[in-house]
Amino acid sequence: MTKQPLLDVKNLVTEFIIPEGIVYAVNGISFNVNPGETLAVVGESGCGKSVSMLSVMGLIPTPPGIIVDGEAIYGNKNLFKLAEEEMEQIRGKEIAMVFQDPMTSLNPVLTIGKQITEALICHFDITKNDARDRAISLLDMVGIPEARNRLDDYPHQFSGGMRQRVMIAMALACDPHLLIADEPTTALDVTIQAQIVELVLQLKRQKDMAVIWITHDLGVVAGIADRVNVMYAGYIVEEALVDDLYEDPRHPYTCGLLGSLPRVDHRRERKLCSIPGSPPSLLVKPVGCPFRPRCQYSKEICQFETPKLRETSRGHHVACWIDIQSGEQISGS
Amino acid sequence: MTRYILHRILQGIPLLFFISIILFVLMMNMGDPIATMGGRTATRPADRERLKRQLGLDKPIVVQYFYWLAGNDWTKIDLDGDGIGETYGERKGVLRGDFGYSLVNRGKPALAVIGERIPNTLILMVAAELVIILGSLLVGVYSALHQYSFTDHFITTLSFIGYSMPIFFIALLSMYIFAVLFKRWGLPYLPTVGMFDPQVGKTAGQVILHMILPVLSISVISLAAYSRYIRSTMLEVMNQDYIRTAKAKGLPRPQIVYIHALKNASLPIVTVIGLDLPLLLGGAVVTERIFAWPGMGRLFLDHVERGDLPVVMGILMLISVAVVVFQILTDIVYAWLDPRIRFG
Amino acid sequence: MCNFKKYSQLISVIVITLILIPACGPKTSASPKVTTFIFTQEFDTLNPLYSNMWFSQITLELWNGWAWNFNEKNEPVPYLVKEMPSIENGGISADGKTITVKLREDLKWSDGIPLTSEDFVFTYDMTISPKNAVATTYPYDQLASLEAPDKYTIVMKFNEPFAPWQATFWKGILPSHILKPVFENEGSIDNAEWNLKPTVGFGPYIFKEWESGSYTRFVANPNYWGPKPKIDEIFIRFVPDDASQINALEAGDGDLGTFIAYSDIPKLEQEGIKIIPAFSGYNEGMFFLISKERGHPAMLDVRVRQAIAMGIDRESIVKNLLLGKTAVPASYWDALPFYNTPPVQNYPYDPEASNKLLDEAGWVDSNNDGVRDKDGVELVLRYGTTTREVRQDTQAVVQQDLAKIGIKVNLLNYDSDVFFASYDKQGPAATGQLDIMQWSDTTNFPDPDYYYWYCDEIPSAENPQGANWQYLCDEELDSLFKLQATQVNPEERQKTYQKINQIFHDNVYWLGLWQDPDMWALGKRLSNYKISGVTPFFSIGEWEFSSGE
Amino acid sequence: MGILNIMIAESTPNLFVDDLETPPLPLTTLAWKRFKRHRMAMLGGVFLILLVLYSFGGSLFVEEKYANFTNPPIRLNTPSWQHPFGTDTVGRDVLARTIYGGQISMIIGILAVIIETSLGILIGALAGYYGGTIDSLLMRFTEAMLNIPEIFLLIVMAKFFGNKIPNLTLLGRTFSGSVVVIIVIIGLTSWMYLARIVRAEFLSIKENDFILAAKATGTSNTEIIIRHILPNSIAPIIVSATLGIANAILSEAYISFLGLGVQPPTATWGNMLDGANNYIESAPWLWFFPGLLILLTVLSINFLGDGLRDAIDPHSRAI
Repeated sequence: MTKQPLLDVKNLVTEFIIPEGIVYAVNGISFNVNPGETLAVVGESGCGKSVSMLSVMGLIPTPPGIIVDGEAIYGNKNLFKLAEEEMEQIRGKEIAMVFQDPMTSLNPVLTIGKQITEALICHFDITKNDARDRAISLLDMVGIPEARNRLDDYPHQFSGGMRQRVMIAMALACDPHLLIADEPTTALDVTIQAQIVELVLQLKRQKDMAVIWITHDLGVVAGIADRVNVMYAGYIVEEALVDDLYEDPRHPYTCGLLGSLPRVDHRRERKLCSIPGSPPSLLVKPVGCPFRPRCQYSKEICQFETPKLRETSRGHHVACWIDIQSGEQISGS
Repeated sequence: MTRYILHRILQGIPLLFFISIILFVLMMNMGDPIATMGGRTATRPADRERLKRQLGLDKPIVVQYFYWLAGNDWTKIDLDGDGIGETYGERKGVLRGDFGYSLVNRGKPALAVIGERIPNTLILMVAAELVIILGSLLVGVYSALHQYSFTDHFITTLSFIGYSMPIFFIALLSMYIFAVLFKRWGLPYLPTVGMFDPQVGKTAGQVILHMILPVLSISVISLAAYSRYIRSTMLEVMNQDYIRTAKAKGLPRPQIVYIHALKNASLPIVTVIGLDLPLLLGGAVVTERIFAWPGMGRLFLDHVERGDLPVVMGILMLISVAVVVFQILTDIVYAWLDPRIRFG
Repeated sequence: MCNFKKYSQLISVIVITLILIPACGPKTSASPKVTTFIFTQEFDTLNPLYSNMWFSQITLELWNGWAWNFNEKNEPVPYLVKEMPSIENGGISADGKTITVKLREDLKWSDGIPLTSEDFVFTYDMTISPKNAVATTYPYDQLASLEAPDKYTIVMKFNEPFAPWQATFWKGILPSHILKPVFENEGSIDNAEWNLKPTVGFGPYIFKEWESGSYTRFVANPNYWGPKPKIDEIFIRFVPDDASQINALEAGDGDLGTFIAYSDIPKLEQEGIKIIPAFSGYNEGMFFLISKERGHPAMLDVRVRQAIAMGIDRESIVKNLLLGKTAVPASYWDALPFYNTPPVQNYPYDPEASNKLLDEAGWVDSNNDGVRDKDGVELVLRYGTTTREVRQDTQAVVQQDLAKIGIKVNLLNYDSDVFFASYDKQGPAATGQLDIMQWSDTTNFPDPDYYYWYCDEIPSAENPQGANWQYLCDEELDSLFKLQATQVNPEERQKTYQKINQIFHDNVYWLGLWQDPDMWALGKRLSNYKISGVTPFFSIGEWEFSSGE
Repeated sequence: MGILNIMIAESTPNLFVDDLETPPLPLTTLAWKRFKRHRMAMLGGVFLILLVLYSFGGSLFVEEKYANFTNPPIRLNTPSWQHPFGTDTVGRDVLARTIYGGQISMIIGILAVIIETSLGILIGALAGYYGGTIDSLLMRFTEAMLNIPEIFLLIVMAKFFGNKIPNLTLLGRTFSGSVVVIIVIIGLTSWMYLARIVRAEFLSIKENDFILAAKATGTSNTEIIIRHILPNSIAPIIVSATLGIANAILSEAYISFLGLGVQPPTATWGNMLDGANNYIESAPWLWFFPGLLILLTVLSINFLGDGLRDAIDPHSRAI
């Protein structure tokens, strides 16, 4: 992999300062995504996967949120150092985002035509009519029937799946190089979910863009991702190519996630993992391994030292003091 | 929509009817309009008796209400005191647009008495409303966008004070500062009473100059209240997912704030302002009194003091109608702003 | 780039337009000699028949007028008439029942139509017609008949001699050529346009316009039959309160103001503004409820009333609250010295004497609660008046004074339409709910006639409009008042009033607080003015701007 | 749901639980904690205590007689050592009058709110609980009353009830009957918003299972209303009543300022301002001190009410 990654995030730390104290949402994660690649970020609700992406996009509400540390290199720019105006040029145009809930993510009082064209008008020197034409072809592309007639409709006149298609059309309007899809299917019916996944995959191939797909659904990941990051409590705990992860999960948490995933096609016998307890409060800066309280393998070291990502095989990294195959603490670091 | 509006209007009619009964009962027990007709001397007994009869004030309240509502031109009334009606009455009743003749400005229809003052009050109200809406949008949006900043805290505190200010205190204080003290300090000072300087005449400049302090006094409270409301509404809207979407599209901040956010925030704001608008007239009573503004509020005070039922009832009913009309207008504007209702 | 800027420009254009729209109003231009009068109340109507309002009545002198005026000494001067009718010149018949009035022959309305006896008869007809809800039918209802033998003569016939005729008749004349058609068409002149826009008059000025809540304008009458007025235009500006009036006078925005509060006088005089007190017979005073059925038993005892008279430091009230600008009246007729001859003496402030009188009357503080009592009844009186500031202030001072002599008073204040409401409207004074009632009143000034004390004016269910709110029936007083009303001969009347005055004084039926002359303020610009207490603007045509202005 | 809330709720699942689900009863330690966080509310509370001390504690130092003691020769004196707030038009001490005026103003505020709250609860509860014709009749009436700006209603009512009540002697002090009138009319003209709030609360609570259960066991309507529903809707009522005191004090001031309120010599902050516009220039102390005290009181109560709302009724929002 000598190619320069499209986006390279290093040591991102994001915190929220609220009256009750500080929420340690993202605690120094690093990841990258290469051009044309699909990266999946997996984790439970509240593990910091959305926050880390919003940090990259500069969409963390400030206050109370602050990006404490880290850099996000896109091209040759550090996104965290850019002025707001420069960032506006990147958002939507270079990096686009699709959000979880199409019901609330579209502005209810503006027509979808307006919502699609305004990004075009903003980023390109384009007339209103051209923008409309492009919006129509975009809607066509995402599979909205009679696109021309629906341009002046309002979001509430669309079904949930259709709205997510509109969101995708909007995100793709400016031909971004990177699409961040933040659980785009979670709020949808199961049958619609598959259609949306298929649509994104198809568009990705067409446009040759990179995709970061955030989800808590490992089932989706298998079908679309090249690589997977597993997050827990603001940390990346495991990072691997998709097949490696499924074949050989190395983190007890990943193991638990996979264990709770019904996989009828899987032949191999596997030790059943389960995750007792609930995620920790992010108000307390964890000492030691964040997963320790719920971990059946935990050893003394887990209590005091936070494990760093270590490579177990090529491209496969895990942050754990234990080798779950043997149940033994790894030696050295 | 038309059907909806018609429905609302039909709903308003019994409401107005209801209000008129409440008010009429209250009004009937107020004072004796004839007591002060004598001017500086008490009205003579014989005249009191005759006037009561001629003005129909000797009738039972039900009859008086009925005459007020439906007129008395279909029945013979007794003018000479012999107990037998000989001439037809002249009143047409409110239902036919006749609010009766003023008991103070004798010979003048109550509506004409009120009508003369309405423009003066409206000019004050429109100006105040402009100041309130523009000002509170400016302040509210600003402090919402700069939440928790020093300016935001400052504005919040200030708006609390403004909201708690009695109108007369603002009025007296501003008169003292901008008229008395400024004059004392040799600065250009503002006029405090009336609508214009009679020596100069009723020019636009004069009226505007005389309007400054009254408009200020009327505006402060609503300005403070609405900025707070707009601030919290804007904050809520700015936290909505679609604002995040708009940001993610790379739209510049002004476009996000003024098109995406404000259009949504304007829905609750329009409701609150629309429903409050006619109630602002309440503030006019005190303000017009202090600043000697020849508007409807002062008219109300002057005529309530002398028990001028037709005029007082007229003013109150006009306000009630205004409230009902504004409720309907608010609904229409709301529907116009919110496509979910328009098409739903 | 983005189209946002376009929007903001559009919005600002709209806003600016909205702000500018109301700015385009009509302009009025000032003409040469314009004087501004400041009135604290707006006219109710300008038709003299429909208003008893003082401001409306005095303005009548500008554009309409009385048959005869009263000068600054309150003496009658002929205006529309050739001479004042008298027994000597035969204008009044020997039995006093017929009065013949001779009109001037050069009178005309401002539209050129001659003003004749026909207008007088029409005025009379309109007043007594039951179809017109006029403010008062008095004194025309006293007439047995009114005849006009020719265009310039009217003959008034009475059943009984009517002494107060001079002060009561012909206060304003209606133009029959304007209003007769109205009356014939509409059956009434109640709602005639002329009432509010009397563009036809006969005074030195004519009505021009009336902007409700702001001003009324009068301009010189080109058809005036008398000498041409010196000032071109009179602008009457309505302000709602004393403070605005004082401001306007001080700033020179107003040349004339009236009802100046005593406390404002020094400030105005400093500015070179002339203050003229015009005696109109008004006295601020206390009326007492003297009734077995409704009142406090103590008030029936003359000694208690005398104690009250000597227990209130009235001189101090006048000196401090009214800045010594007026005096304490000894008699109700102080402003009419002719009818107060020889003058009665005022009660002094003497709390010692008060205490003695109260002790004598048996009102002593037997239970040591600071308030006198007798037979288990505490000497607690209800003392009511209107909500006028100076009255409320007086009440507070009086309350304190009376507390010192062991009389407790509860203070009550009412809006004037409530305070003066009649018996059937549950007026607090009319229904005998107040032991002490304070207000300012006068007689048929400059006539001493007065009807509040007639026994048959005591209000009751049968007589709900009665005016004797004292509920006092003093037979002797009753007959004396009835007698004076028929005494056309002033000397005889004077003797009657001597007796009336003495009864009032000895019994303390009424206690004067202060003489209440109308205080006029006249700015430096005006000169050659005279002000009467009855018809203040009787010489308005002669008023002039000071030289240099 | 706002992004912030989602994110914080997401990232700290057990952090805001107590905020998301309001406790059924207020004044728990939690409410107090939230209230304490509200600095302005604390400040308002402290100020209010000071103002109450000023008005009620002040009477330990100054006698009522002194507040009503007229001394015409020193009328309209400027503030001095003897009379720190100056003297009024009959030479009464303005400082002493603000003390006794404050008492009356506050008493009016509190008593009027008691009437207002009782009426509001009664009408709102009846309408909300019984529904149907009673509801629509009562709500039409409420709407009709709401349709007329309060100040107009106050003026008309002040005239209607004016001086129909004689002076009262209570605890050795004489109160002008107009005090009672003012209390009654403010109560009568301000219950409408509360009635609507209570009605809405009742409408939602009466559908709850425990109410149905209570009904099924034959509990009487009155008992259900008083025992079961009312305690559950107490939070908005408390907030509304607190803010209502500020409004009542303001209403008294307005109506007295217009000369239709409490009649002298009983002082209130409002009637001390009556006629003040004649003294804007010549005697500003006449209107400045009572005006300032009204402002401070209303401001403190508003701050307090705002904090209270955040503490015990966080779902509602200020208008």
